[in-house]
Amino acid sequence: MNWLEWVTGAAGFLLTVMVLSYLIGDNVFFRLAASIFIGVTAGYLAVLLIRHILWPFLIQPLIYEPWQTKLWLGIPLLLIFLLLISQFPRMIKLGRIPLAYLAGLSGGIAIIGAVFGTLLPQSMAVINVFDAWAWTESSSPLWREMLEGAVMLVGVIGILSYFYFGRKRNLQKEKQAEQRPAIFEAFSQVGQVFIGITLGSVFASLFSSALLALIDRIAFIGKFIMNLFRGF
Amino acid sequence: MAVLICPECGAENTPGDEYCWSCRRALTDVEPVNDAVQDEPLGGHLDELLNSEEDLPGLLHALRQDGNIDGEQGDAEDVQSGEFHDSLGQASSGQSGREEEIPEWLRRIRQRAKQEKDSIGEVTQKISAAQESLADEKRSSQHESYADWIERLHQDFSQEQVAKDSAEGAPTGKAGQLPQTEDPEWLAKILKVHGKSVEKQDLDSLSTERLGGNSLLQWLVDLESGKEKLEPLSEEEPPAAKQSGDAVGEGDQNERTVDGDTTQEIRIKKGTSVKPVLSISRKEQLEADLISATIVDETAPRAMRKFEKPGSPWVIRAAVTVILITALSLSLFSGASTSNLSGSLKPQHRALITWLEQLPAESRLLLVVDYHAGFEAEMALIAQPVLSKAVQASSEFVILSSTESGVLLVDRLLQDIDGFETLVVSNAGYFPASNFAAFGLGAGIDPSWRFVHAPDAVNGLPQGDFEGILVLSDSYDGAKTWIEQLYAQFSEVTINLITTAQAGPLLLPYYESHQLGGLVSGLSEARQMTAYLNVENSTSHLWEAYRTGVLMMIIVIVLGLFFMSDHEGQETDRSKGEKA
Amino acid sequence: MKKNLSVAMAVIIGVIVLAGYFFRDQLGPVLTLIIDWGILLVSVLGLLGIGYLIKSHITKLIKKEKGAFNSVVVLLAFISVLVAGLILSTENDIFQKLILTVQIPVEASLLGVLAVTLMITSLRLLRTRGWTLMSVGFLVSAVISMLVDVAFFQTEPGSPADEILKFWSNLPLIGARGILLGMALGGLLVGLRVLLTIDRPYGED
Amino acid sequence: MTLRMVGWVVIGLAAGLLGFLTIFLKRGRHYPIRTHQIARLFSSSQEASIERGLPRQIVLGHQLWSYSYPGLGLWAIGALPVFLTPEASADGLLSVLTADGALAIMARQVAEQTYHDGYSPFLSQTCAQIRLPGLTPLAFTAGFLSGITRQPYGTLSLLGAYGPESLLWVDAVQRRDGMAMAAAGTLAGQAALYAYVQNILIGESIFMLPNLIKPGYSSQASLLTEDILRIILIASLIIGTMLKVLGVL
Repeated sequence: MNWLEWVTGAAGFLLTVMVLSYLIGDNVFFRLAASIFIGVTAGYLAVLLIRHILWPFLIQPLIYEPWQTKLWLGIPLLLIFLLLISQFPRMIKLGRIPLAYLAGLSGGIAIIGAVFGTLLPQSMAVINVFDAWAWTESSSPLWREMLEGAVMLVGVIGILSYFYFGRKRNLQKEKQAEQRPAIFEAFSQVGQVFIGITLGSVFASLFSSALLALIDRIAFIGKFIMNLFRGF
Repeated sequence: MAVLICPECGAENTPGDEYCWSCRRALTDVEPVNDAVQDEPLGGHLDELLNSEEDLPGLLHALRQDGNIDGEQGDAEDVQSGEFHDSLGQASSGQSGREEEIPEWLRRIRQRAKQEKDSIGEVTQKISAAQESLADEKRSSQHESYADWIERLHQDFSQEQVAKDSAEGAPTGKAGQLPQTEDPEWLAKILKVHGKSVEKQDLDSLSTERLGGNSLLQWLVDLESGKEKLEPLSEEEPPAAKQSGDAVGEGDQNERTVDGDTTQEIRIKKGTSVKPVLSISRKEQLEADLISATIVDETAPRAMRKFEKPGSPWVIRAAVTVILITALSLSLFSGASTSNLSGSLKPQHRALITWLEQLPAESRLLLVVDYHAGFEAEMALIAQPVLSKAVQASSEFVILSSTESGVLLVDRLLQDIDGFETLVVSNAGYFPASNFAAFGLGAGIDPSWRFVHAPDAVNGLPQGDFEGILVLSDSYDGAKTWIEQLYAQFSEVTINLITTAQAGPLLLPYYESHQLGGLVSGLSEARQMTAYLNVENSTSHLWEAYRTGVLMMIIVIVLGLFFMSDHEGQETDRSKGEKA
Repeated sequence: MKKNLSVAMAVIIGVIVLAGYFFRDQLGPVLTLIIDWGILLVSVLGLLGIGYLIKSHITKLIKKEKGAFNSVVVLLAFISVLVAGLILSTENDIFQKLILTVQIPVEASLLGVLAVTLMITSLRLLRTRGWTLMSVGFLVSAVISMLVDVAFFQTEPGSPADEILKFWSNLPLIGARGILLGMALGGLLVGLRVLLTIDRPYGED
Repeated sequence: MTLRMVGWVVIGLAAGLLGFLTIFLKRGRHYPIRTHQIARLFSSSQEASIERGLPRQIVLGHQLWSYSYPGLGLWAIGALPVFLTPEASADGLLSVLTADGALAIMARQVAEQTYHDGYSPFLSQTCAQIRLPGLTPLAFTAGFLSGITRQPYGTLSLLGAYGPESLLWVDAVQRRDGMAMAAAGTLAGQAALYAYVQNILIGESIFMLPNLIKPGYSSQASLLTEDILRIILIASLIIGTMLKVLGVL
């Protein structure tokens, strides 16, 4: 193990023990490790933004590109200038124009992303489960394909009903103010089960990844201690 | 001395201040208030006391009820009492010689009473004036009798009256005599109440023996301090009494009084209290509500909800931590043998293996790195078998990263694979997932759509033909983003996905809809891949510990079913929530 | 005047993005330009965000608030990595080792702490949620997924057990699809509220 | 009619419905929304925290733009004014946290504007503070856990796109007698918090939150629009599957 590996190994060991000490309780060591991590990550991100985006796509064109290209960068430079001077308390209102640009852009992207990125593809995926031609081609028995399709449709409709916002009309009891109209309330019971199943499955896979990280850290500590003893 | 009174918070500021020292309000539009005290002879205010049309019984009634003086009376007084206050205010704000004895709080109340036109201000101001005058009188001379006082009053009054009449051209009586003026009705009433019946005509021949050497002001103060009792005036029956008959319950009242009837005696049973029905005007009700709203009873139990301590008790937390780490350590370092691998390869695994086996020599692959440093260990376990096969058949890797340390992580990952040295690795740049992916970089934007001379601001997706794309991701969101982006841009190229367990369960449909060539996620699937690719078995020593951890979690969930399922958490909060 | 300018800016940019996706061939270049400028703006905002982080630690240091020592550590780490990164570049080996030596242990350990917290959380599930259809579904699904993950069930291909397991592995997807469809509807409305100036998340009231 | 045309019809229909219903509900009409206990528990906790002078924090998530959850970051910024009431931000103990620079700067503008609506700048200079504990999800977690003091905590409100690491924030808050309220988050974030946080809104229910806390005609209009689009979506799924089975689609 050369000296660089030894140093990085020792640093990793110390940081691992300091962060895992949070399981005992919030302590000074954990805060120290967290501070080092925050500083390093912020510094590295700043380097990435400068080297990979701002330098090649904003500063370099301003220096080396012809004036026509510089002209195209006029508007972004103005927006960036407004953004920077809006950091002074007295000029805060100037920051609204670049942020309005960003909000409009985000709004447009949200609409396009919602409709063309999720709404249509997911709807078509539900409908395509009922592809009779594909059923005949599939290796699984027909009853299972039809069952899967029916369960998919009922499940999706149940979940959409679970999220229904409108309230049940003409309430008898105050408790009913949390209920949906009758038909949506019925379907939402089905939807609840499917939401629970999805969240449970994601919870299990989440635990798997986190568990593997914990096992890796324990293995690393064990290996380092053994190397330490082997070293003397 | 003039002062600036801040209209916002009432604080006094020295003239010339731009802002109030207390609440920083601008004082530019505030007029300085003259706080100067003029010397006035002591007697001056006393004749004004007598002279004012003040209805003293009204004051007494107010003292008794400790409430408001009736609205209509109050208005009548406001005008009159205005000057009255000023004079008293000046007098009570202290003769020049006594300013320092009068406490600060009293001077501030009087100052405020001059500003505030509410009933409380008036009463406060009159009581304090009465007390002040009494104190002055005691200090100035002990032996002066009441008669000398009245005598001096008359002389002052006549001089002033003569001066006023000459100004108005009115007929004046003989010098030194009180012009026949209508004597104040209030004085007659007080004297009657005081048990001394005095005929109106004899008012001038008032003498001290009939008043029994007892001064009016002394009586006023005693009344206020409760030593004197005020007997109700006989002819003025309090209106409330008439109505009380109605207010009393049926059982207690023998005969019901009807308007226009002769008055009937109402026998009231012992112990029944006749509840006086207060006739309160709307304005008074609003003021009373305002006062009760502002004075909040600090001691009342507050409706704040003490949250039940939802965090698990420290003991359970420590127990779970110690047991889990001990179990994992034991299974890691005990060198337990790996159970033989069985179970069938899933279709998506088989497709990935087939793709690796059919990779042409010298192929060019695109590697998309979308995982963070925390998942480095898991990704190494899952991706190593696949990459070791891919490296053998490839000549160039183009790396594109969408997480900060993506490029660093994949360099570290490839260094552990033999044959990596011969590989050409080029870095296609950093694509912050949220920036680029959100723009549908690949989904329908043609890279050629660009104005002439317009500079790039985006790393365009690397061009050229690839034999395959490998996406290494640690979350469902990142994987979904890159699958849809790359499928739109490179629909003819096979896209394979290597993800951590966390991303796995929801990505299967992309394989079934043929957007994905192959998919492997999580340690258990990686073990099966390793076995079939017969790559050096790097997952075995972790597998036992992983199984132990997962089985412990299942046990904990089942324990939670039985021991922790008393669901008072939600009920208590709801019941408390109802109360709050 | 400034208020209408920013409202108008938001509406115009939003409409251009929608039009750019609709009339791709005619407005493609305009769309690309607007997106490029947006990326530059977001990158500058990222740098400003780093500025906020550093400024808060400097303020903590100047005011000598509690935890000022940690702020010193953050500032030292930040400056050293920034200078090293700008001088050595990100491809440098030593620079890469410096970054990964800190990031991997801390992030992996935080995930390890998350694993223990997830285990404690699963103890409290019923106490928090009570016996509802959703919590029962959650529990059953979590237990079965873990058992399948550790190959507890060994099934022969094509056997009924295998078919049931395949059917079961599709169920989480139904829930995900329903949730994503719902969130897409919400996302659509959020975007429209900005374009119709109902919401003005740029500081206008 | 291609899928793209269907998409534009949906966008046009949604825009028209939203515009019309906003005007329709503005004239005093009311669309009854179902209640949820989260609003009552949140406001009682908020009051208790303000009275006891406990810190209150709002997390806006990690991403302004998210491909998988379009509009989630924008929604968090749009919902922020509901939480920044003058009373809540006057004592200087309310702070807004995020890991994204764009979200931070937009939050600052919104906080400054909502604050000036309620208070004159002369009275008090403090409004909600904007802070970035860290710039990646796990760096944000490290910054949050080391930034939280050992004193009792008030209320933590989670909005926007955040991952499963949010479980560590909530655990730290609840150990200090604080109350956490979670809306939104990625699927993994919601799965992690579901078992631990009592006041959680799953999936699309998050869009009810602004109306639950501060009812208004404009939020009711978008909830009504969403319900109408939902019914149309359910109907089209049923019709689509029938046509698919018959081989028409």
